[in-house]
Amino acid sequence: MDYYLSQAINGICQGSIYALMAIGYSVVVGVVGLVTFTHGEVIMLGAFASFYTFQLVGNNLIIGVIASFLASAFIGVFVFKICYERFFNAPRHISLICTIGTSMLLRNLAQIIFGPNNKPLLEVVPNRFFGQGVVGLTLVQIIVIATVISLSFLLFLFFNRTRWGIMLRAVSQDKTAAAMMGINVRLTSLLGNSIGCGLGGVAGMLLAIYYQTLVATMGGSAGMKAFSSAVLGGLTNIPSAAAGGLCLGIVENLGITISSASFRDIFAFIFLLLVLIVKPEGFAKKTGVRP
Amino acid sequence: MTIPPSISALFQKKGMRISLGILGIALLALIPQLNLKSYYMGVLCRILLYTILAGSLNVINGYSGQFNIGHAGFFGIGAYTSAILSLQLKMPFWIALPISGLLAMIVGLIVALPTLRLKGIYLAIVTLGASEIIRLIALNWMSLTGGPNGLRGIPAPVLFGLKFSRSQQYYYIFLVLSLVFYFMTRRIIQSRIGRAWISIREDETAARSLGVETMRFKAANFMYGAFWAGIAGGAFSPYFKFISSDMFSLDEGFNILSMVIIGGQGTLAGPIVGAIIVNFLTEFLRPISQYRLVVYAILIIAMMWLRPQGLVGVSKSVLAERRFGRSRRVHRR
Amino acid sequence: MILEVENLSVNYGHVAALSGISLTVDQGEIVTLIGSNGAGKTSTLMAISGLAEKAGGTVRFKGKDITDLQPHAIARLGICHVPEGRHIFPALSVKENLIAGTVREEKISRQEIVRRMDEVFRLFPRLKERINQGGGSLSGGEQQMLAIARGMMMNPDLMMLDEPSLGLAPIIVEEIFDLILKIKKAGKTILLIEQNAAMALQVADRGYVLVNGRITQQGRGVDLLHNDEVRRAYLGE
Amino acid sequence: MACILEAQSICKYFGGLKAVEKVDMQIEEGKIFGIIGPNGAGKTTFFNICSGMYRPTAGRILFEGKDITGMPPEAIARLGIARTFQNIQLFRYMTVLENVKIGFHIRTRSGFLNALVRDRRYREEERFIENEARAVIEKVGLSPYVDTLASNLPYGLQRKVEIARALALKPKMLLLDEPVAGMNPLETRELSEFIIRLNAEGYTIVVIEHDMKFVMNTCHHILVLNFGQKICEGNPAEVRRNKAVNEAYFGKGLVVGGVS
Amino acid sequence: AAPKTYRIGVMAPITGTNAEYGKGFQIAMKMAADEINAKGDIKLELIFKDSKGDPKESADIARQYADDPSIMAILGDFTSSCCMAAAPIVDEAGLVLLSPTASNPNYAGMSKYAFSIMGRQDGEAPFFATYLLKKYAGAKNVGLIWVNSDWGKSAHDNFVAQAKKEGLNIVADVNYLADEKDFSSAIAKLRREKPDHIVIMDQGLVPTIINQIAQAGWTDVRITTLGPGTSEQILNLSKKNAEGLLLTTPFFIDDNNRTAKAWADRFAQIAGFFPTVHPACAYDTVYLIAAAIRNSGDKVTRESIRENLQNLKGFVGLTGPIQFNPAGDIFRKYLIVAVENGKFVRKTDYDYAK
Ligand SMILES: Nc1ncnc2c1ncn2[C@@H]1O[C@H](COP(=O)(O)OP(=O)(O)OP(=O)(O)O)[C@@H](O)[C@H]1O
Ligand SMILES: Nc1ncnc2c1ncn2[C@@H]1O[C@H](COP(=O)(O)OP(=O)(O)OP(=O)(O)O)[C@@H](O)[C@H]1O
Ligand SMILES: [Mg+2]
Ligand SMILES: [Mg+2]
Repeated sequence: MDYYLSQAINGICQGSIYALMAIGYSVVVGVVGLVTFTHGEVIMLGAFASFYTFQLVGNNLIIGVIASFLASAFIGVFVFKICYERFFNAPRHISLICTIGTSMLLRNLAQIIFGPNNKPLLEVVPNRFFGQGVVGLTLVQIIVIATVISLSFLLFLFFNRTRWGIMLRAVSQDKTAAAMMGINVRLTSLLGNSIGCGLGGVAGMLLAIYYQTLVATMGGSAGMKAFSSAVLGGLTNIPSAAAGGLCLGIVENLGITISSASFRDIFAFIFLLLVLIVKPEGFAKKTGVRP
Repeated sequence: MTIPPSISALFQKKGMRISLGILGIALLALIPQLNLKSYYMGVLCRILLYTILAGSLNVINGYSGQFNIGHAGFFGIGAYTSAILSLQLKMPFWIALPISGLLAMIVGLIVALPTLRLKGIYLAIVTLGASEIIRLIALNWMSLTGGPNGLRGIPAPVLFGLKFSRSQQYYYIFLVLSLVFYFMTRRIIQSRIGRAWISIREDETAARSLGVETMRFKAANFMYGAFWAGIAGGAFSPYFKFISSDMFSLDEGFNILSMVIIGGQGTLAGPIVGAIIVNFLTEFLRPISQYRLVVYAILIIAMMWLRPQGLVGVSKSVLAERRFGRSRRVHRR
Repeated sequence: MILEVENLSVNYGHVAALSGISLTVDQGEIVTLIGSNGAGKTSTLMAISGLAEKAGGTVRFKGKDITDLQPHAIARLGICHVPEGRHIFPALSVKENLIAGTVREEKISRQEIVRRMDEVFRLFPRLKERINQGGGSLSGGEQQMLAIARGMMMNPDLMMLDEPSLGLAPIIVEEIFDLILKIKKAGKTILLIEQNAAMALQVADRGYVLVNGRITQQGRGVDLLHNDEVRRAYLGE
Repeated sequence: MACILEAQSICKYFGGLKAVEKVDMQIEEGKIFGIIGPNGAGKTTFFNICSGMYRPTAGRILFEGKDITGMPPEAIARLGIARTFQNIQLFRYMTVLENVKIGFHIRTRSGFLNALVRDRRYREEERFIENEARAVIEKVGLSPYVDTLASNLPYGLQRKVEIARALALKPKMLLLDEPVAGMNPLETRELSEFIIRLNAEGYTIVVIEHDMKFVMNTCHHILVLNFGQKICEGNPAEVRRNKAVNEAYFGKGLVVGGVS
Repeated sequence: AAPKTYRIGVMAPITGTNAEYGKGFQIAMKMAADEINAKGDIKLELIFKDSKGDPKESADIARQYADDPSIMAILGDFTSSCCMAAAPIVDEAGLVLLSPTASNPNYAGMSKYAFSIMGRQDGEAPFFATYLLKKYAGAKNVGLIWVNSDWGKSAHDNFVAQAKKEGLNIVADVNYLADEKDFSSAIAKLRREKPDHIVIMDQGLVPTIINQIAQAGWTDVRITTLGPGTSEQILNLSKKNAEGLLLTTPFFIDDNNRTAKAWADRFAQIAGFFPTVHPACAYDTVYLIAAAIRNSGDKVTRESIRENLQNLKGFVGLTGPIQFNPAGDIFRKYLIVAVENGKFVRKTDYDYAK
């Protein structure tokens, strides 16, 4: 029994990491209205920003958060200029290819600049263990889970209860109409994209702290998990995306429990497929569509 | 890229078109007689291979407007099928090849059936997942696929005692296959079936209201694309003689996708141009070693900036605004 | 004069949609543009609100040159454009769509938003019933109501309405025209496009007739209404 | 006269919203049938049910006596019901001719093999499509625009392309959703005449419209919906006299104005 | 007379996920070539081409080298799949392909021109089972966690076969894919079966797994690893979590082994990170080719290089003695090493197995 409980906890912890990455992803898609393949690299750069910050000023979590947020938000501006701004009125596959290109660009530049090897990120958060025997959580895990819950709650309020949030969502749905309402479309979506990327950066930092290591190529699988989780959540709905990440983590770990870790992604994708067959647009309730 | 009217007029005459086509094919067939180095022949073979891969992806993404980004999976199915058939059952290549295509087609159907209701990015992620699942199965099914060790020693095709082993010889197999692909696809695109695919791309609701069985045609479209990816894979493994699951990764899928889009989605010539350009870039940039992918990425982005419609002019509809927010109801009135 | 348009031209590729039209709208006036399909009415509004590229000419609003301003900057000056094709935010609820109409004013109190919303709901009770429904799932006419309502939420000085009665039931159309008169009474200005030229000319102070991107006639609403040529061409008589 | 389409207490709910509630109706073959009602009354939803876009929450739809409830749109189109959309849904980046050609999909059947070898059937069918498509275009008066991109056409002509495309199916019944919205009175009158002409050729036609002048002049029989329910049915004169309809729909009668 | 120059083609993943190793190849091989050229009897010119870790590209590069008559031999590639894609081509062209790291047991046998010096796992894994676990550590119940790659698979299979012979009790056996990040589930699975020793079979991910075992608060188990050798990465990335780790290695850099230590320091200076076993092998391949060229005498041909490589005797490289078996692989000798006080400490000698 303890064993299954501990596996469930493992699933929840990993799911929270996915959720964290998916939140930023959802913000980006929800504001820009275009799908991105650069989010993994944004996450990776956030991790590196915090890594160098910790080296410079010591292991200060708050400063790390600020640094990774700012660095990734800045990258967000870059991504916006390259991949989105020009292509708002173009079919979406064009900006999609641009994001694939940008991801390749950032990953390889990072590899050249930061070096291709793994870097350690140890003891930023003390390895304290709460619980008994196999059933329990470490401090990092608690921090991650708390961040996910509070972020999805706050962002949900922000996007659904404030005029700013409505503005950001409006921009992604109809840029012409948004302009007619007096919304500065470029600036707003730039800002929204940067916020989403900044959140991705923070996720990157926590990811690196959680696994105690970072490397320039970590973005690939991170981005894919963020993407899958966000799709599960209907892409633009933040709490649903977080739930999507959580489910994915739990399903994967359950799958590993009954078979082998090599099958992790098989379980993930089959679960995704099953959900999409039943609900073609993910968990989120879809609004505003009719034939 | 604009063709002078006098030349394009030449192409309009049917007789002229046919004779130019025959001339072109003859020239292509003569290339191996130039005694090019096997390296150049290797690059040519690769370009021809990708012509089929990009072309078949284009049938799916460019003509029916579905969004497949996991084409590498079908490629892998074909490659493993022909490898396994020829290694374990000693089946001749010429029988194994069509079976590779058919199997990829069946898998295409299995992927397509439950996902026909999905659109856009939701379909994309399912194809991506399917591609990964296929790769992971190849990686884990030790007894059949050799697991992580891959399959080696795949025998070269033999026809009337002639062995197609070196790239100079294998070139002809790839050439014939890509020509067959091109002409078949051309005819189908111009037919009632092609029209139905295009109508689905343009407006699925309207197509249904006109009696187009969108589910059937989308499935058929997916299967057709998968079939040719399988054929490409089936021809690939005896050429390469060794295959392993990491050859059919997601990056390979993205690679094929970028050929289609760089060349120009929704045109027959686009994927050909895309395959040439991308493979050429890969080779051309190799000397700058660690900066290679940086420059490659910049070039891809630059191409999207300068010619978002792809290098070959695209039918306008592919450029139609089809944004994520799908605001069908708020079109012009 | 609240709006002055001088020599405005608009091209789409090689097609000239507008070739040098000039018109003026006075404070507190209702002005209507009439013309057959493709005459360039919509293009005029799009050019004024900065959504269509101008090939030439100038536009002044309250004396300020707005020719080269961005669309959002123009909207912020107090021009509201209720567009052809509605342009509802499909995944925002009715309420959110309405709130989106207020974002041009940075400092607006919650009470004021509620007050305007009540006003709008009095006019279109239908929308109140649908308040939490996604904009995109409304019926055609409901969407049209929402587009107008959202425009009203902007509380603009100049309201440009592009075929506001499109797809609306007769009883609602009447209310729209009542509304137009009411807005005018409140001292606001309206630039109106209507297919139903008879109705439009009845409420309008002045009207312009557009043919192939050129203004061919102008005058008081009632005068145009009784003009034989106009009657033949646009009233179907 | 034979009844071509019959609705038996059709209901359609969206969550708690009753968009269509227990509607019964019978459409007679060879008539022009009008559906009117306030905005959001459920008219388009009813069309969507008839054409298979929606599955009704309850009730049955019979077409020529055959139960077509819940059939997919493409199957219903095959049976002979064609429709146009309230929001024009053309293949916007195809020419008028290409648009209409797709309308012939169900009247032809060549498949992969025919296309590959271009056999006789294929060639004959292609010729048939080409000729017929041009004939249909001619009939709606779009001949000058065969090779124009649909999205470049003025609005009124786009409506006609949609009608032409629907006619290509050679349907037994034609559903038109607000065909004259956005047209001026002159164009409205032309379209009305065109519809009457089509009807004379034997098409059964159902129209939804808010333009009363058009409805009263064109339709033989009118059904009025409000809040998803049928409130009145009858010929134009009867409907105009009905008090409930006047209150819910016509208002003071300003707009109905010059009905003649 | 001036020394003759020989051109050697190198293919390595200089970009892509394996760039870390490609870069290590580049640096180590260049170091070796510079040393040889400084001696002056022969001159080697290395040509580097990036394969990105993509077998299709490796094949093209091999073809390019094969076409160029001035290329005498090929060094590389990093992964087995890349090498195996190139093997048929070098076989046809009669050109040596010497891989520092290809560990797929099938690779070297694909052609008489294909060589590898990684040391096959049918050598190390049985040694590990018998000497490290059984004899040295006295293990009874072992848990296995291994990477599902060609290398990991063959290490695992060879290990399991030997462990059965030795009567070791394998209580848990889990594998994962090379890009895995989160091992918590796999660790929980191992932990449930209460092994006294766990064997991690991987190269790059060993530190991550060690850290996650520590993070799970699992302390009553001895960790051993097969694969990474005395990689500094383990000490850097795992710090005190690595204390007590046991492993086998064919070569060992400590203060007693001056040349190796000096080499590692020099490498770290250039690369910015400490070498693993892979660059050390890459370094040795250059010396191997040089030796084969020297042994060819006056007439150096592609074929003579192959023959002299195959028959090379008494060669001792950085990574220990190297001699090819008929297939073109080598059998190596191994040491047992432990981590104590943040350092690798040699626990046994090469002749321990005797
Ligand atoms: N995006 C466009 N691209 C090309 N031509 C266009 C475009 N938009 C409008 N046009 C053309 O410009 C001309 C003017 O169009 P506009 O929409 O302004 O007319 P309108 O008077 O509003 O007509 P309607 O009654 O249909 O609304 C028409 O000929 C139209 O076909
Ligand atoms: N998919 C949907 N989800 C939720 N509500 C819907 C959906 N489709 C329609 N409705 C609602 O059902 C009601 C009927 O809509 P319908 O489109 O049938 O109206 P209509 O009679 O055609 O009106 P109009 O004259 O304005 O076009 C409307 O109130 C609409 O908001
Ligand atoms: Mg207009
Ligand atoms: Mg309607």
